[in-house]
Amino acid sequence: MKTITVRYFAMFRERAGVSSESLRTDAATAGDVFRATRARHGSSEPLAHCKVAINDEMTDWDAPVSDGDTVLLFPPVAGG
Amino acid sequence: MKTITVRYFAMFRERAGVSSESLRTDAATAGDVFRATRARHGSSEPLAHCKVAINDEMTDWDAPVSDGDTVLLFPPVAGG
Amino acid sequence: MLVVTPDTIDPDALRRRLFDNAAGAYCGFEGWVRNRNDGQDVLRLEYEAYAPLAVSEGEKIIVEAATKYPHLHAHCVHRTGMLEVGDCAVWVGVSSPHRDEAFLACRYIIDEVKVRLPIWKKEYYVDGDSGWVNCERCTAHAHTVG
Amino acid sequence: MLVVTPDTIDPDALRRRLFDNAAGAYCGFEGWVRNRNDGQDVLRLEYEAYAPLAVSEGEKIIVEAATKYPHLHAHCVHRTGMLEVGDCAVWVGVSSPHRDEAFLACRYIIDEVKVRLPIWKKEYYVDGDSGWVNCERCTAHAHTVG
Repeated sequence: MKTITVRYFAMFRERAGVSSESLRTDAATAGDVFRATRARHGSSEPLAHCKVAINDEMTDWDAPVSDGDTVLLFPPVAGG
Repeated sequence: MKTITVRYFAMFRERAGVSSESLRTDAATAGDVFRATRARHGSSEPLAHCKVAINDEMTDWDAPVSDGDTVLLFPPVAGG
Repeated sequence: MLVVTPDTIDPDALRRRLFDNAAGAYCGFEGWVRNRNDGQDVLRLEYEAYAPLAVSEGEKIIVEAATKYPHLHAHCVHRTGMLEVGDCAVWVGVSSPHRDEAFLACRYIIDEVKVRLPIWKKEYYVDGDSGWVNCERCTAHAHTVG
Repeated sequence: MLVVTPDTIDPDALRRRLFDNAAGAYCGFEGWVRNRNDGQDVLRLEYEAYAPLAVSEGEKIIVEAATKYPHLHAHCVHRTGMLEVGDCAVWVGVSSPHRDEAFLACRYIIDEVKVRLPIWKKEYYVDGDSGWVNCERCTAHAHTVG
Protein backbone atom coordinates (compact mmCIF):
# COMPACT_ATOMS: atom_id res chain seq x y z
CA MET A 1 0.00 0.00 0.00
CA LYS A 2 1.09 3.57 -0.80
CA THR A 3 0.20 6.82 0.83
CA ILE A 4 -0.90 9.35 -1.82
CA THR A 5 -1.96 12.94 -1.26
CA VAL A 6 -4.91 13.75 -3.52
CA ARG A 7 -5.79 17.36 -4.35
CA TYR A 8 -9.20 18.26 -5.75
CA PHE A 9 -9.93 21.36 -7.82
CA ALA A 10 -13.02 23.34 -8.79
CA MET A 11 -16.05 21.01 -9.15
CA PHE A 12 -14.10 18.08 -7.70
CA ARG A 13 -13.21 20.10 -4.61
CA GLU A 14 -16.78 21.27 -4.14
CA ARG A 15 -18.05 17.73 -4.41
CA ALA A 16 -15.39 16.20 -2.14
CA GLY A 17 -15.87 18.97 0.40
CA VAL A 18 -12.09 19.12 0.95
CA SER A 19 -9.29 20.48 -1.21
CA SER A 20 -6.85 17.74 -0.23
CA GLU A 21 -6.77 14.41 1.55
CA SER A 22 -4.48 11.48 2.21
CA LEU A 23 -5.23 8.16 0.54
CA ARG A 24 -3.97 4.67 1.46
CA THR A 25 -4.16 2.80 -1.83
CA ASP A 26 -2.63 0.15 -4.05
CA ALA A 27 -3.24 2.37 -7.11
CA ALA A 28 -0.57 1.84 -9.78
CA THR A 29 -1.35 4.84 -12.01
CA ALA A 30 -2.84 8.33 -11.83
CA GLY A 31 -5.94 6.89 -13.50
CA ASP A 32 -6.27 4.36 -10.68
CA VAL A 33 -6.24 7.23 -8.19
CA PHE A 34 -9.01 8.98 -10.13
CA ARG A 35 -11.15 5.82 -10.09
CA ALA A 36 -10.38 5.08 -6.44
CA THR A 37 -11.62 8.54 -5.47
CA ARG A 38 -14.70 8.60 -7.72
CA ALA A 39 -17.03 8.30 -4.74
CA ARG A 40 -15.37 11.45 -3.37
CA HIS A 41 -15.27 13.74 -6.43
CA GLY A 42 -18.44 12.22 -7.83
CA SER A 43 -17.49 12.59 -11.48
CA SER A 44 -18.56 10.43 -14.40
CA GLU A 45 -16.46 12.50 -16.82
CA PRO A 46 -14.32 10.35 -19.11
CA LEU A 47 -10.67 10.55 -18.07
CA ALA A 48 -9.88 12.03 -21.49
CA HIS A 49 -11.84 15.18 -20.54
CA CYS A 50 -9.93 15.65 -17.31
CA LYS A 51 -6.27 16.38 -16.58
CA VAL A 52 -3.85 15.20 -13.97
CA ALA A 53 -0.56 16.32 -12.47
CA ILE A 54 1.81 14.46 -10.18
CA ASN A 55 3.97 16.59 -7.88
CA ASP A 56 3.18 19.75 -9.89
CA GLU A 57 4.06 18.23 -13.29
CA MET A 58 1.31 17.75 -15.86
CA THR A 59 1.24 14.08 -16.85
CA ASP A 60 -0.92 11.31 -18.34
CA TRP A 61 -3.45 9.06 -16.64
CA ASP A 62 -1.10 6.13 -17.35
CA ALA A 63 1.70 7.70 -15.29
CA PRO A 64 2.77 5.53 -12.34
CA VAL A 65 2.26 6.83 -8.81
CA SER A 66 4.73 6.23 -6.01
CA ASP A 67 4.42 6.31 -2.26
CA GLY A 68 4.45 9.92 -1.07
CA ASP A 69 3.30 11.43 -4.41
CA THR A 70 0.80 14.25 -4.60
CA VAL A 71 -1.80 13.66 -7.34
CA LEU A 72 -3.73 16.71 -8.58
CA LEU A 73 -7.12 15.89 -10.13
CA PHE A 74 -8.31 18.54 -12.59
CA PRO A 75 -11.88 18.54 -13.91
CA PRO A 76 -12.39 19.72 -17.52
CA VAL A 77 -10.68 23.10 -17.84
CA ALA A 78 -12.37 26.26 -19.07
CA GLY A 79 -9.91 29.11 -19.20
CA GLY A 80 -10.44 32.33 -21.13
CA MET B 1 -12.50 67.94 -76.75
CA LYS B 2 -13.42 67.69 -73.08
CA THR B 3 -12.24 69.67 -70.11
CA ILE B 4 -11.14 67.30 -67.31
CA THR B 5 -9.83 68.25 -63.89
CA VAL B 6 -6.97 65.94 -62.94
CA ARG B 7 -5.93 65.53 -59.30
CA TYR B 8 -2.56 64.04 -58.40
CA PHE B 9 -1.74 62.33 -55.09
CA ALA B 10 1.41 61.44 -53.18
CA MET B 11 4.25 60.61 -55.60
CA PHE B 12 2.23 61.76 -58.58
CA ARG B 13 1.61 65.15 -56.95
CA GLU B 14 5.27 65.56 -56.02
CA ARG B 15 6.32 64.74 -59.57
CA ALA B 16 3.69 66.96 -61.23
CA GLY B 17 4.47 69.80 -58.85
CA VAL B 18 0.77 70.60 -58.57
CA SER B 19 -2.08 68.81 -56.82
CA SER B 20 -4.61 69.56 -59.51
CA GLU B 21 -4.80 70.91 -63.06
CA SER B 22 -7.21 71.31 -65.92
CA LEU B 23 -6.75 69.20 -69.04
CA ARG B 24 -8.16 69.73 -72.54
CA THR B 25 -8.26 66.23 -73.98
CA ASP B 26 -10.08 63.78 -76.20
CA ALA B 27 -9.51 61.01 -73.64
CA ALA B 28 -12.35 58.47 -73.67
CA THR B 29 -11.50 56.60 -70.46
CA ALA B 30 -9.80 57.14 -67.11
CA GLY B 31 -6.89 55.11 -68.47
CA ASP B 32 -6.56 57.54 -71.38
CA VAL B 33 -6.28 60.39 -68.84
CA PHE B 34 -3.51 58.53 -67.01
CA ARG B 35 -1.56 58.03 -70.25
CA ALA B 36 -2.19 61.60 -71.43
CA THR B 37 -0.69 62.92 -68.19
CA ARG B 38 2.24 60.50 -67.99
CA ALA B 39 4.71 63.27 -68.81
CA ARG B 40 3.32 65.15 -65.79
CA HIS B 41 3.19 62.42 -63.10
CA GLY B 42 6.18 60.65 -64.59
CA SER B 43 5.07 57.13 -63.70
CA SER B 44 5.88 53.92 -65.50
CA GLU B 45 3.76 51.91 -63.03
CA PRO B 46 1.37 49.50 -64.74
CA LEU B 47 -2.20 50.79 -64.49
CA ALA B 48 -3.09 47.63 -62.54
CA HIS B 49 -0.90 48.85 -59.66
CA CYS B 50 -2.61 52.23 -59.49
CA LYS B 51 -6.16 53.24 -58.68
CA VAL B 52 -8.50 55.84 -60.08
CA ALA B 53 -11.63 57.67 -58.99
CA ILE B 54 -13.98 59.86 -61.01
CA ASN B 55 -15.89 62.54 -59.09
CA ASP B 56 -15.02 60.90 -55.75
CA GLU B 57 -16.17 57.40 -56.75
CA MET B 58 -13.59 54.62 -57.04
CA THR B 59 -13.79 53.16 -60.54
CA ASP B 60 -11.90 51.19 -63.21
CA TRP B 61 -9.42 52.43 -65.78
CA ASP B 62 -11.97 51.51 -68.48
CA ALA B 63 -14.54 53.91 -67.03
CA PRO B 64 -15.60 56.63 -69.53
CA VAL B 65 -14.83 60.25 -68.72
CA SER B 66 -17.16 63.10 -69.55
CA ASP B 67 -16.68 66.81 -69.98
CA GLY B 68 -16.38 68.43 -66.54
CA ASP B 69 -15.33 65.27 -64.69
CA THR B 70 -12.67 65.28 -62.01
CA VAL B 71 -10.27 62.35 -62.37
CA LEU B 72 -8.22 61.39 -59.28
CA LEU B 73 -4.99 59.55 -60.05
CA PHE B 74 -3.78 57.35 -57.18
CA PRO B 75 -0.29 55.82 -57.17
CA PRO B 76 0.08 52.37 -55.56
CA VAL B 77 -1.46 52.59 -52.09
CA ALA B 78 0.37 51.68 -48.88
CA GLY B 79 -1.93 52.06 -45.92
CA GLY B 80 -1.29 50.55 -42.52
CA MET C 1 5.29 35.24 -19.79
CA LEU C 2 1.92 34.24 -18.40
CA VAL C 3 0.55 35.76 -15.22
CA VAL C 4 -2.45 34.68 -13.12
CA THR C 5 -3.87 37.48 -11.00
CA PRO C 6 -6.90 38.45 -8.93
CA ASP C 7 -6.40 42.09 -10.00
CA THR C 8 -8.18 43.98 -12.77
CA ILE C 9 -6.47 43.55 -16.15
CA ASP C 10 -5.18 46.79 -17.72
CA PRO C 11 -4.73 46.04 -21.45
CA ASP C 12 -3.26 49.47 -22.20
CA ALA C 13 -0.48 49.15 -19.63
CA LEU C 14 0.19 45.57 -20.74
CA ARG C 15 0.50 46.36 -24.46
CA ARG C 16 3.11 49.01 -23.71
CA ARG C 17 5.40 46.28 -22.43
CA LEU C 18 5.46 44.80 -25.93
CA PHE C 19 6.70 48.00 -27.60
CA ASP C 20 9.77 47.37 -29.72
CA ASN C 21 11.21 49.58 -32.45
CA ALA C 22 11.57 46.50 -34.66
CA ALA C 23 7.89 45.56 -34.28
CA GLY C 24 5.53 46.72 -37.02
CA ALA C 25 2.49 44.80 -35.84
CA TYR C 26 0.61 44.26 -32.61
CA CYS C 27 -2.32 41.89 -32.11
CA GLY C 28 -4.23 41.85 -28.85
CA PHE C 29 -7.00 39.53 -27.71
CA GLU C 30 -9.31 40.01 -24.75
CA GLY C 31 -11.90 37.61 -23.39
CA TRP C 32 -14.79 39.53 -21.84
CA VAL C 33 -17.45 38.12 -19.52
CA ARG C 34 -20.63 38.13 -21.57
CA ASN C 35 -24.22 38.09 -20.44
CA ARG C 36 -25.28 34.87 -22.20
CA ASN C 37 -23.84 31.36 -22.43
CA ASP C 38 -25.51 28.23 -23.74
CA GLY C 39 -28.87 29.98 -23.69
CA GLN C 40 -28.67 31.14 -20.07
CA ASP C 41 -28.49 34.69 -18.73
CA VAL C 42 -25.18 35.10 -16.94
CA LEU C 43 -24.81 37.46 -13.98
CA ARG C 44 -21.12 36.89 -13.15
CA LEU C 45 -18.29 34.38 -13.45
CA GLU C 46 -15.87 32.95 -10.95
CA TYR C 47 -12.45 31.80 -12.14
CA GLU C 48 -10.35 29.35 -10.17
CA ALA C 49 -6.78 28.62 -11.23
CA TYR C 50 -4.07 26.35 -9.97
CA ALA C 51 -1.49 29.07 -10.41
CA PRO C 52 1.82 27.11 -10.26
CA LEU C 53 0.82 24.88 -13.17
CA ALA C 54 -1.16 27.54 -15.02
CA VAL C 55 2.00 29.67 -15.09
CA SER C 56 4.37 26.86 -16.13
CA GLU C 57 1.97 25.55 -18.79
CA GLY C 58 1.42 29.13 -20.01
CA GLU C 59 5.18 29.55 -20.33
CA LYS C 60 5.32 26.43 -22.51
CA ILE C 61 2.58 27.78 -24.75
CA ILE C 62 4.37 31.10 -25.23
CA VAL C 63 7.66 29.35 -25.97
CA GLU C 64 5.85 27.17 -28.55
CA ALA C 65 4.41 30.30 -30.18
CA ALA C 66 7.81 32.00 -30.24
CA THR C 67 9.32 28.90 -31.85
CA LYS C 68 6.65 28.72 -34.55
CA TYR C 69 6.78 32.48 -35.19
CA PRO C 70 10.22 33.91 -34.38
CA HIS C 71 10.98 37.53 -33.43
CA LEU C 72 7.83 38.04 -31.40
CA HIS C 73 7.12 39.39 -27.96
CA ALA C 74 4.14 37.74 -26.29
CA HIS C 75 2.47 38.07 -22.94
CA CYS C 76 -0.70 36.70 -21.37
CA VAL C 77 -2.63 37.56 -18.20
CA HIS C 78 -5.52 35.52 -16.80
CA ARG C 79 -7.86 36.70 -14.07
CA THR C 80 -9.05 34.73 -11.07
CA GLY C 81 -11.88 35.43 -8.66
CA MET C 82 -15.34 36.86 -9.18
CA LEU C 83 -15.88 38.81 -12.42
CA GLU C 84 -18.87 40.82 -13.57
CA VAL C 85 -20.34 41.00 -17.09
CA GLY C 86 -18.02 43.15 -19.21
CA ASP C 87 -14.89 42.43 -17.17
CA CYS C 88 -11.74 41.27 -18.97
CA ALA C 89 -11.04 37.64 -18.01
CA VAL C 90 -7.99 37.04 -20.17
CA TRP C 91 -5.64 39.21 -22.24
CA VAL C 92 -3.10 38.08 -24.83
CA GLY C 93 -0.75 40.51 -26.58
CA VAL C 94 1.77 39.82 -29.33
CA SER C 95 4.08 42.20 -31.17
CA SER C 96 6.21 41.15 -34.13
CA PRO C 97 7.82 42.61 -37.24
CA HIS C 98 4.88 41.63 -39.49
CA ARG C 99 1.16 41.21 -38.93
CA ASP C 100 0.83 37.62 -40.11
CA GLU C 101 2.90 36.32 -37.19
CA ALA C 102 1.20 38.65 -34.72
CA PHE C 103 -2.28 37.35 -35.60
CA LEU C 104 -1.27 33.69 -35.79
CA ALA C 105 0.74 33.69 -32.56
CA CYS C 106 -2.00 35.54 -30.65
CA ARG C 107 -4.58 33.05 -31.88
CA TYR C 108 -2.35 30.11 -31.05
CA ILE C 109 -1.79 31.34 -27.51
CA ILE C 110 -5.45 31.96 -26.63
CA ASP C 111 -6.55 28.67 -28.21
CA GLU C 112 -4.01 26.71 -26.17
CA VAL C 113 -4.62 28.70 -22.99
CA LYS C 114 -8.30 27.78 -23.13
CA VAL C 115 -7.72 24.04 -23.35
CA ARG C 116 -4.46 23.45 -21.47
CA LEU C 117 -4.29 25.69 -18.42
CA PRO C 118 -5.67 24.37 -15.12
CA ILE C 119 -8.29 27.11 -14.88
CA TRP C 120 -11.99 26.62 -14.23
CA LYS C 121 -14.99 28.84 -14.67
CA LYS C 122 -18.18 28.82 -12.65
CA GLU C 123 -21.13 30.70 -14.07
CA TYR C 124 -23.72 32.36 -11.86
CA TYR C 125 -27.03 32.80 -13.66
CA VAL C 126 -29.72 35.43 -13.35
CA ASP C 127 -32.18 32.75 -12.21
CA GLY C 128 -29.99 31.99 -9.14
CA ASP C 129 -28.52 28.75 -10.48
CA SER C 130 -24.81 28.22 -11.08
CA GLY C 131 -22.62 25.72 -12.88
CA TRP C 132 -19.06 24.83 -13.82
CA VAL C 133 -18.42 25.36 -17.55
CA ASN C 134 -17.43 22.29 -19.63
CA CYS C 135 -18.25 20.08 -16.67
CA GLU C 136 -21.75 18.87 -17.47
CA ARG C 137 -20.98 15.32 -16.47
CA CYS C 138 -18.83 16.15 -13.47
CA THR C 139 -21.91 15.85 -11.32
CA ALA C 140 -23.74 13.13 -13.24
CA HIS C 141 -22.65 10.55 -10.75
CA ALA C 142 -23.53 12.86 -7.90
CA HIS C 143 -27.02 13.46 -9.26
CA THR C 144 -27.63 9.79 -9.96
CA VAL C 145 -26.03 8.21 -6.94
CA GLY C 146 -25.18 10.85 -4.35
CA MET D 1 -16.74 53.19 -38.95
CA LEU D 2 -13.35 54.24 -40.29
CA VAL D 3 -11.72 57.51 -39.29
CA VAL D 4 -8.69 59.25 -40.80
CA THR D 5 -6.99 61.61 -38.38
CA PRO D 6 -3.79 63.61 -37.86
CA ASP D 7 -4.13 63.06 -34.08
CA THR D 8 -2.39 60.43 -31.94
CA ILE D 9 -4.30 57.14 -31.83
CA ASP D 10 -5.48 56.11 -28.35
CA PRO D 11 -6.19 52.35 -28.55
CA ASP D 12 -7.47 52.15 -24.98
CA ALA D 13 -10.13 54.81 -25.51
CA LEU D 14 -11.07 53.29 -28.86
CA ARG D 15 -11.54 49.74 -27.56
CA ARG D 16 -13.94 51.00 -24.90
CA ARG D 17 -16.31 52.05 -27.66
CA LEU D 18 -16.65 48.38 -28.64
CA PHE D 19 -17.77 47.23 -25.18
CA ASP D 20 -20.99 45.24 -25.36
CA ASN D 21 -22.44 42.91 -22.73
CA ALA D 22 -23.11 40.33 -25.45
CA ALA D 23 -19.46 40.36 -26.64
CA GLY D 24 -17.20 37.67 -25.24
CA ALA D 25 -14.21 38.38 -27.47
CA TYR D 26 -12.20 41.40 -28.54
CA CYS D 27 -9.41 41.41 -31.11
CA GLY D 28 -7.32 44.51 -31.70
CA PHE D 29 -4.65 45.16 -34.29
CA GLU D 30 -2.15 48.01 -34.35
CA GLY D 31 0.34 48.89 -37.04
CA TRP D 32 3.44 50.47 -35.50
CA VAL D 33 6.13 52.43 -37.35
CA ARG D 34 9.20 50.21 -37.24
CA ASN D 35 12.83 51.11 -37.62
CA ARG D 36 13.58 48.89 -40.63
CA ASN D 37 11.92 48.29 -43.99
CA ASP D 38 13.32 46.49 -47.01
CA GLY D 39 16.78 46.56 -45.46
CA GLN D 40 16.85 50.31 -44.80
CA ASP D 41 16.95 52.09 -41.44
CA VAL D 42 13.78 54.12 -41.10
CA LEU D 43 13.72 57.38 -39.15
CA ARG D 44 10.06 58.36 -39.61
CA LEU D 45 7.07 57.90 -41.89
CA GLU D 46 4.70 60.35 -43.51
CA TYR D 47 1.16 59.21 -44.32
CA GLU D 48 -0.97 60.99 -46.88
CA ALA D 49 -4.62 60.08 -47.30
CA TYR D 50 -7.40 61.19 -49.55
CA ALA D 51 -9.84 61.27 -46.66
CA PRO D 52 -13.23 61.37 -48.44
CA LEU D 53 -12.54 58.16 -50.33
CA ALA D 54 -10.53 56.53 -47.54
CA VAL D 55 -13.54 56.92 -45.26
CA SER D 56 -16.11 55.69 -47.78
CA GLU D 57 -13.95 52.73 -48.84
CA GLY D 58 -13.27 51.95 -45.17
CA GLU D 59 -16.99 51.92 -44.52
CA LYS D 60 -17.45 49.38 -47.30
CA ILE D 61 -14.76 47.15 -45.80
CA ILE D 62 -16.36 47.23 -42.35
CA VAL D 63 -19.80 46.46 -43.81
CA GLU D 64 -18.27 43.52 -45.71
CA ALA D 65 -16.73 42.21 -42.48
CA ALA D 66 -20.02 42.59 -40.60
CA THR D 67 -21.80 40.70 -43.37
CA LYS D 68 -19.31 37.83 -43.33
CA TYR D 69 -19.22 37.70 -39.52
CA PRO D 70 -22.52 38.89 -38.03
CA HIS D 71 -23.01 40.35 -34.54
CA LEU D 72 -19.73 42.22 -34.47
CA HIS D 73 -18.74 45.75 -33.64
CA ALA D 74 -15.78 47.01 -35.65
CA HIS D 75 -13.91 50.28 -35.86
CA CYS D 76 -10.75 51.45 -37.60
CA VAL D 77 -8.60 54.58 -37.27
CA HIS D 78 -5.77 55.51 -39.64
CA ARG D 79 -3.22 58.23 -38.96
CA THR D 80 -2.01 60.87 -41.37
CA GLY D 81 0.99 63.18 -41.14
CA MET D 82 4.49 62.62 -39.85
CA LEU D 83 4.99 59.63 -37.53
CA GLU D 84 8.03 58.57 -35.54
CA VAL D 85 9.31 55.04 -34.98
CA GLY D 86 7.01 53.35 -32.44
CA ASP D 87 3.96 55.47 -33.26
CA CYS D 88 0.67 53.74 -33.99
CA ALA D 89 -0.21 54.26 -37.67
CA VAL D 90 -3.40 52.23 -37.82
CA TRP D 91 -5.72 50.61 -35.29
CA VAL D 92 -8.47 48.05 -35.90
CA GLY D 93 -10.76 46.79 -33.13
CA VAL D 94 -13.46 44.14 -33.32
CA SER D 95 -15.71 42.78 -30.58
CA SER D 96 -18.06 39.83 -31.10
CA PRO D 97 -19.76 37.04 -29.17
CA HIS D 98 -17.00 34.51 -30.00
CA ARG D 99 -13.29 34.77 -30.69
CA ASP D 100 -13.25 33.13 -34.10
CA GLU D 101 -15.24 35.97 -35.66
CA ALA D 102 -13.24 38.62 -33.78
CA PHE D 103 -9.91 37.36 -35.14
CA LEU D 104 -11.16 36.76 -38.68
CA ALA D 105 -12.98 40.07 -39.00
CA CYS D 106 -10.03 42.03 -37.57
CA ARG D 107 -7.67 40.34 -40.01
CA TYR D 108 -10.05 40.91 -42.92
CA ILE D 109 -10.34 44.62 -42.15
CA ILE D 110 -6.60 45.33 -41.84
CA ASP D 111 -5.79 43.27 -44.95
CA GLU D 112 -8.32 45.19 -47.03
CA VAL D 113 -7.41 48.56 -45.51
CA LYS D 114 -3.82 48.07 -46.60
CA VAL D 115 -4.65 47.42 -50.26
CA ARG D 116 -7.84 49.40 -50.92
CA LEU D 117 -7.69 52.73 -49.11
CA PRO D 118 -6.22 55.74 -50.92
CA ILE D 119 -3.42 56.16 -48.38
CA TRP D 120 0.28 56.55 -49.15
CA LYS D 121 3.36 56.19 -47.05
CA LYS D 122 6.66 58.02 -47.50
CA GLU D 123 9.64 56.64 -45.62
CA TYR D 124 12.45 58.88 -44.39
CA TYR D 125 15.67 56.96 -43.91
CA VAL D 126 18.53 57.44 -41.48
CA ASP D 127 20.86 58.06 -44.42
CA GLY D 128 18.82 61.14 -45.45
CA ASP D 129 17.10 59.49 -48.40
CA SER D 130 13.33 59.07 -48.66
CA GLY D 131 10.88 57.11 -50.78
CA TRP D 132 7.23 56.27 -51.34
CA VAL D 133 6.43 52.69 -50.31
CA ASN D 134 5.13 50.31 -53.02
CA CYS D 135 6.01 52.89 -55.62
CA GLU D 136 9.38 51.75 -56.90
CA ARG D 137 8.47 52.34 -60.52
CA CYS D 138 6.55 55.57 -59.97
CA THR D 139 9.71 57.46 -60.72
CA ALA D 140 11.27 55.12 -63.28
CA HIS D 141 10.10 57.32 -66.12
CA ALA D 142 11.28 60.38 -64.26
CA HIS D 143 14.73 58.94 -63.66
CA THR D 144 15.09 57.77 -67.23
CA VAL D 145 13.60 60.70 -69.07
CA GLY D 146 13.10 63.61 -66.67
